Amino acid sequence: ACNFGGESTDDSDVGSKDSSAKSKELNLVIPSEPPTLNPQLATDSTSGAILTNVFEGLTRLNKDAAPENAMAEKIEVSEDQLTYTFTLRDALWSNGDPVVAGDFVYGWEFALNPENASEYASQLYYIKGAEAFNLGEGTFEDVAIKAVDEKTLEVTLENPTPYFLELTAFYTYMPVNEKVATANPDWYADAGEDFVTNGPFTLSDWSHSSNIKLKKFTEYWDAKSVNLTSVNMDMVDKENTAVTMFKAGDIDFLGAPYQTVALDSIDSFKEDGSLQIDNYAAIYWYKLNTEGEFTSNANIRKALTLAINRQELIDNVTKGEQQPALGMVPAAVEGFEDDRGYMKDNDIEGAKAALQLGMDELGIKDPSEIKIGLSINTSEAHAAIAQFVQEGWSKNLGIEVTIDNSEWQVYLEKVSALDYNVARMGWIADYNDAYSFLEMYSTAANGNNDTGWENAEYKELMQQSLVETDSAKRLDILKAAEAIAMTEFPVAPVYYYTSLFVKNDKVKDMAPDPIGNVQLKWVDIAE
Amino acid sequence: MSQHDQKIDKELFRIVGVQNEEAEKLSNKSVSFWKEVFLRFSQNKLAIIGLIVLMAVILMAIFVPVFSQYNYREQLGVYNAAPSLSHWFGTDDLGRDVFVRVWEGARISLFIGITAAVIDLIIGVLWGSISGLAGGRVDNIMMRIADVLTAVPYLLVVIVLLVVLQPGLVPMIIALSITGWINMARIVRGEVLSIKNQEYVLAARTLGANTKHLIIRHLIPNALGAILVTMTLTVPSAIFTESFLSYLGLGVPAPTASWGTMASEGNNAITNAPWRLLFPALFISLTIFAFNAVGDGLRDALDPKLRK
Amino acid sequence: MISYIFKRIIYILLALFIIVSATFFLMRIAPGSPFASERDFPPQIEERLNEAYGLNNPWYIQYKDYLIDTATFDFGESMKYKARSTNDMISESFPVSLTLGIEAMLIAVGLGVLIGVISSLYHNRFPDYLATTIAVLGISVPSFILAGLMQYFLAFKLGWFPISGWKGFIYSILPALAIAITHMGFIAKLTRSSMLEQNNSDYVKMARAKGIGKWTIVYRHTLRNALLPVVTYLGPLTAGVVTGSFIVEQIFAIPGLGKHFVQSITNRDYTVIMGTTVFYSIILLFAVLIVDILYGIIDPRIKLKGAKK
Amino acid sequence: MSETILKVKDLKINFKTYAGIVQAVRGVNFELNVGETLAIVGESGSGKSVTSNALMKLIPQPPGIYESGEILFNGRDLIPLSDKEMTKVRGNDIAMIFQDPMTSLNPTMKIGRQITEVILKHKKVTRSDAKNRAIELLTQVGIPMPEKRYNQYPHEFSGGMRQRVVIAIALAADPKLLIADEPTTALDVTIQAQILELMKEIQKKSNTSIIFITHDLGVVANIADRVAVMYAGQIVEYGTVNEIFYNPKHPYTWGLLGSMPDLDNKSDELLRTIPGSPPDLIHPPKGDAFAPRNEFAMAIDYEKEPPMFQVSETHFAKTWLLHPDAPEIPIPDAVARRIEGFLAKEDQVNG
Amino acid sequence: MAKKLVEIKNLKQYFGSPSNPIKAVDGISFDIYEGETLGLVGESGCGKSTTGRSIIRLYDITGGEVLFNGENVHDKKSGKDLKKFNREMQMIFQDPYASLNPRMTAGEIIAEGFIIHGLYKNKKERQEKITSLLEAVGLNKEHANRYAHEFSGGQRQRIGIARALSLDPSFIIADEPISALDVSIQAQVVNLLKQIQKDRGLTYLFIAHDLSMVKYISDRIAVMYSGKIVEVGPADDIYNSPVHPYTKSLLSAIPLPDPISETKRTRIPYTHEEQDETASFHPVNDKHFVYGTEKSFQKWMNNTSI
Ligand SMILES: Nc1ncnc2c1ncn2[C@@H]1O[C@H](COP(=O)(O)OP(=O)(O)OP(=O)(O)O)[C@@H](O)[C@H]1O
Ligand SMILES: Nc1ncnc2c1ncn2[C@@H]1O[C@H](COP(=O)(O)OP(=O)(O)OP(=O)(O)O)[C@@H](O)[C@H]1O
Ligand SMILES: [Mg+2]
Ligand SMILES: [Mg+2]
Repeated sequence: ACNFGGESTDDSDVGSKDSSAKSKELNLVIPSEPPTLNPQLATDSTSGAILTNVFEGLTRLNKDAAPENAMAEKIEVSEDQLTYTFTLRDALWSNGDPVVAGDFVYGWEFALNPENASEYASQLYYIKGAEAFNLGEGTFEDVAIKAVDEKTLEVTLENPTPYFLELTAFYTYMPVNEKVATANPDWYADAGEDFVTNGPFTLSDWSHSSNIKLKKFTEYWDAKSVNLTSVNMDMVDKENTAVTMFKAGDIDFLGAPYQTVALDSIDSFKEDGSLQIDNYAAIYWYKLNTEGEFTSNANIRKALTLAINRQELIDNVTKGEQQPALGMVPAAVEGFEDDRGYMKDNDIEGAKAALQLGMDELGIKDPSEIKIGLSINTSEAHAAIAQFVQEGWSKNLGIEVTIDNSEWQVYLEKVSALDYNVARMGWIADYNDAYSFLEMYSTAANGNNDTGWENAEYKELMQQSLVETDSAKRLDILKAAEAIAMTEFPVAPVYYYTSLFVKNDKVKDMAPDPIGNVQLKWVDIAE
Repeated sequence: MSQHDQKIDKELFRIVGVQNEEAEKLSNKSVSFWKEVFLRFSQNKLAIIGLIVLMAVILMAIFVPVFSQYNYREQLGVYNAAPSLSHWFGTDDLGRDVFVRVWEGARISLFIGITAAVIDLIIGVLWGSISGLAGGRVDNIMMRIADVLTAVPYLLVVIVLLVVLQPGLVPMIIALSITGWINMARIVRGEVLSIKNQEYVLAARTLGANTKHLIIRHLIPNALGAILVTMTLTVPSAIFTESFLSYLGLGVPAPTASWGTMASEGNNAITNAPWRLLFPALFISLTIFAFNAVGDGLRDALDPKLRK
Repeated sequence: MISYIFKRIIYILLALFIIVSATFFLMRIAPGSPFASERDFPPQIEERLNEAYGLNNPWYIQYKDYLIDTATFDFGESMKYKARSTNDMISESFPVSLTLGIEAMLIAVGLGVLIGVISSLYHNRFPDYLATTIAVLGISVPSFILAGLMQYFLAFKLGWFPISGWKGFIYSILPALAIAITHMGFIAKLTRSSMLEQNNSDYVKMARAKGIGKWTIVYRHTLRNALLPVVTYLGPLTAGVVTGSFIVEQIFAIPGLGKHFVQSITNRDYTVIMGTTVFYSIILLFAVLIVDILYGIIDPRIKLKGAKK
Repeated sequence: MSETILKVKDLKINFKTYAGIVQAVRGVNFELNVGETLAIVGESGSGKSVTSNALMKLIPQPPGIYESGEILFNGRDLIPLSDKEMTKVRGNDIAMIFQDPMTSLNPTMKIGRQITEVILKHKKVTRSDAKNRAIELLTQVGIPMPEKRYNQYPHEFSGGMRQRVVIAIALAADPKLLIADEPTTALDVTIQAQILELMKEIQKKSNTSIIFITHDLGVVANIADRVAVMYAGQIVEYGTVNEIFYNPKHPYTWGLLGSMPDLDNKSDELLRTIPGSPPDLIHPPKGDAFAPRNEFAMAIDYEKEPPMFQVSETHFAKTWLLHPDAPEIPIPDAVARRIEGFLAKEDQVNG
Repeated sequence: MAKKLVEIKNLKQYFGSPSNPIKAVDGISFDIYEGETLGLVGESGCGKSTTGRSIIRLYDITGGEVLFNGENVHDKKSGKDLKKFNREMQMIFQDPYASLNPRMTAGEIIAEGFIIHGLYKNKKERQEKITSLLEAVGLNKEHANRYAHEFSGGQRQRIGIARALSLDPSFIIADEPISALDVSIQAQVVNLLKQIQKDRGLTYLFIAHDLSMVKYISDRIAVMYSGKIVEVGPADDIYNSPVHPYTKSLLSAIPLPDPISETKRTRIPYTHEEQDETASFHPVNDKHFVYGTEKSFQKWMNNTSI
């Protein structure tokens, strides 16, 4: 054998046994090579899981996903909730440079500059002038981001955005060391001198497709809160392998975004009591094509939505103690903890009634004439859920359901072309707010709508929610919108996700927050 | 070199000459070609076991789904139950009876395996025999085409195929046949190269036989042994490729499942419900084993070299 | 000889051209795009992305670009992994797959030939049955199942091997075995039948008549001749094995090339698709060429024919 | 009287096949003296090759079975020897030349190595000694430029030269007995003549005993001292070459002699033939195996196997026609005429 | 004088690359007369089989022409013409094992020509024809359903002959039809060939290296050496008074079943003398020709006693 890439062992690894008092190493797996570690270009949770630990934005979400000041020492919000003034603390980049307001401006401009074609630039659209600039209709001068001085950053928003400080913790909002990045535009391609970060950890090693190592950044402003000395992340594609590694003690934590607890292993983790379950602001739903042959009928859509035995599905198939989704906004979202009473789970009577109505409207005699295609992208879990739902629909409603699975890319194309009847999708909030779950249905043209559904009233309510500054009122507006959607059913909610994870008992303070982030900053390993 | 001296009836020493009326009697009388093949085959224990297994699997695939008290898609509410008297092979994650699903899956896997093998056979044999028979430039070009086909990314081809066709058995078979025949073509070509200079082929040519006649009457029958063995290898590879193609959405839609898909799903359940892996995998292996044994047995039985 | 190789290389270039063309057009027909994601982004941005990667050029310009890329062996940056060049991705992962592949080939060929030889020497006797059964079993157990079982039992339950990763020789044993077993079965069967054929030949009888022992005959006489058909099989096989096996790499979390073949396609990462395809094609076509040349070395009779060509 | 080197007693070899047990050799007895050549003739399938392979224990087991018999080589029975012990006999004491020079050399091994292999195996010599010996052997069998040829592969040799190489290999360890199984059948007449001359020359030099198998009576006449005629797994006539050719007793031998055209044959008369085809050795016929093809068959031939009748001290034949009670059957005309012709030619020359 | 059935004019058949050809047949010319048997002898590899196969179009010839009944065989292009020609000219092969398809019954083998030419579509008629052919070669109709491997070598060769006869050809090329057969069987086949020739008025090109058989069966003999015909003439002339040294050498090498004369026989070795372009056929008498330059011919004639 001549080439085993990972053989280069770090000095810190050697003899770590006896010096374990000092070195605390956490072993994790991530499902794949992160597509990019440029905060402004990243779009996926794997990249995000690393970025949030090596970079730091103006704010950082705490264990409850509430924003705390991070790079910003002080934040002033104007009366109209449109202007934010951030005063930066004295923090250093990993190369010793001070973090300045210009680094934020640089990063944000980078994201918005159409030249860079950042796919997540829309995360910055809340800032005044950002959307126009990004879409090539304005200039950066018109974007309301200003470095007042080295330590002061001033941002003006388009609308009052109650969750803006959550957004500033998101990776697209993270700063980039301007000096380094302008000198080497490919600074983010590899770990090394140019990969300059300001977060609790530095990227000490990145062997592509194989492994990533983080090291505690000793000059981090809050270094005393950081307990881990290093984090080792192997890239393990296969869920089952990750489970085996966890069971063998090779890794200390398993659960998104550090791979997921495989469906088939849930039982055994439940049995030995190690499975932990947290709320998660995310939903699994079936989109219903409002332009489909049968699904164009709202009553049929209603029948389909009602005739899902969510609780049994959760208990036996998904098994993660998810909550039956009887609305569009997960219970993990503030203000939506309680059921809004739009429907009952597994309401077969209601479903049959709706079906009959729908059939009358369509002039159909026999339910078996209704042929529904249930589209999924290929995955064992989606297939299991789809088969469960399929069986329920055909048994209870007597309609004919076929499952149509396709490869991911093909699937995306099908769904956005409305080439389906029923299609599964998931939605995870980038920020813990109901708007994230409702916004996409405001117009049929919205790229994330994919159902062809549109409702003037709904649209109006969404507009209102944007400008409403009173949070209680705003909540009501959003609930009213949700209620409209839940009478016309552009989607059939299935369940609200939970975060499932297992961890080594020695690992302390490691758990996903409601939007699925796992902050390594506070994690500790007990002796 | 001893000299016996016994009393022998003098009467016996009368010349009777060639007594056998039929001078042109055949030496070994009874054994016809196919009978000999059969005899030789039936002496091969491994092959016979293979044949029995194969027949059993086919019969089970035909009858179990018909007579079983469960339906392959019926969700019985007992999830991931271990094998028991009521569910011989246990149940799966959706509470379906694995026993009936295995045999339902056998129908698909066997159908796909055998159909793909037959199509590969037809294309491969034609391609290989034409290439081998034509020789020279034609041969070279045909073989290079095969090389090129193996190098073009298969996955991409299948995805494109999916654009054109609806998922189901037909596109699955087409996808399997795109490159499946190449191996067969290579083998047949090799055989043809050695057969085509045999004197009986020359004899047919002097009788005025055209290419078609040569291929059908001479080349294929004599390459049969090699063809059969290759075919028995095509079946398993088609069964495996099928599970991969199902993953891309090309195969039969759920809840119908082939052995391949059941096994690859079961592979993840190895710790919590091992029977979901064990039974499909067992029957895949058993069937492939049987195909191999039967193929080898047939090859040996057909091999003219082993005969005299 | 030189002119023969030269001629073959011309063929290889021609084949590459066809492969690149076919792959290019397939990529264009296949639905999806490297930038498609669950979360939509504005069409203007997509436009920009397409522009940045030359995807909104007319097809013949793109086609020309790929041909030039192929000619210069520079496939550009991956569309999925930002700022990563296709060439880097290949050159980082290929050594891993190569190491694993060579190890697997050694196991497959070594064991396969050994099993084949034993079963031919004891034709129709117990060792033959045993060896044949092992070979057929090797063929009948799908490698993904085998890999899963080995990982679970040998690595996890018994702890003899690490579960996954690529950090030293011990890490390579299980994946190499998983790759090797099926091929081992084939090689064993192939070796057996060609050894049997050789054993029936006159020169083996002659060697026996010389008083040479059984095993000496094998390694001195028959094996070399019997390996000819095996070598033909090995050419394309080696090309396939050293460029990685997706499933085994996935199960054992090995940073090999195999996954790029599959993932570049599922990601519609056009540059990487083209890069890996060309890379694989070159290895495959040269493997076939090397086999042909090797044939001439193993079998001196072929040389004449080659020269005559 | 020279000493006997090989004595074969009641050798019976069977093969187990799918169709049944083939009784390939059914009780063969003969002796061979030092420096003598025994030719075994007989048609295809009569057991010539099986007999000769049996002498070296080269019959594959299974399917072959040594049913009974003894092979006494210099007084030692070879049959009970293990394969390992046999390797010391093979190539060293007994050497063999096979029929087809095109296939009996390993195509991928240099000629030189194929020769030295035997020498190194059986003689305690160095590699260079072996090489010198090999080159000497190549010279001896008449291959020009042996040093160059030493490093060539079989395909670079013509058929005749290959057969010479095979002979060189056979002679490499100075065997006492050389078994040649149809060594010239695949060669054309000119080369056949050369090979025969070569073998005789070698025999004269080193006093080797030779068993020469052929179905060409011309070749037998050329090389043999003694002849065994085989039919259906048995020796049916055995004698000196002159006895067999000028005084054949067995009707099968008559048939053989009669079916050859001689160069004086009138071309408008048909050749004498032996009608029918050889018997099935799985179910050998009762009585005399040749009876169904024998125009002089007697009733007893269909009943009882004939014993070996002694014609002269050296001449034996296995036919009931030699029984005192049997009718006097003259040698068939055509054969008789031919023999007369030969003898007359002799007389002419002598006279 | 009988009519010329086949005329071979300067036939050339090269193999391999044009730059370095193997001249298997290198410009030979001879005629075959209707009803005769022409024997073709020569050492192994001298091009006998190639000659036969070139005549019957198994190879595309390199040069020269083959006239059959005055028509150029290799010119024929249309399928119909070809088939007509196939029915006139047939071949018997050397190896009775390799020349019969092991997967076919004797009946199928014989009927193969009927299928190809669409003859005797009526099943009964075809059966009768097969039976009559089998009987013509001394087999009977029960043999029709047997597979090749069930027959002995001689019987197989007879099936090969029946196949060659199936289309009622007028000319048969027999490429060493007996050299793979047993002594006792050779005679059967040779007798059969002679018999059929007599019955059907066939013309043979009989290829062999066994001079004694050739002498027996042939009216005329052509001796070939290294792609060229070196001597051609009536069988007796060639045998009794050979002129070319190669012919002499060949004759001297034939072993006779006569031990006494064998002990005295001396082989005449042959060393090839390259003939230059002036070489041509020189008549020894009106039927006997020798190929060589004028000078060599004179020399050879002086060494020959006629
Ligand atoms: N391995 C074998 N298995 C079965 N039968 C065999 C085997 N070897 C030889 N025989 C049978 O033994 C008989 C004698 O064969 P043998 O080869 O000795 O004949 P032969 O006289 O040498 O013929 P030939 O002139 O063709 O060489 C034949 O009937 C043959 O079929
Ligand atoms: N298809 C071919 N390709 C190349 N060379 C060939 C081919 N066929 C024959 N030859 C060569 O042509 C020469 C004449 O061969 P041919 O078979 O005609 O000889 P022959 O006189 O029939 O010999 P034999 O008595 O052995 O049958 C030989 O040197 C042979 O190697
Ligand atoms: Mg023999
Ligand atoms: Mg020939």
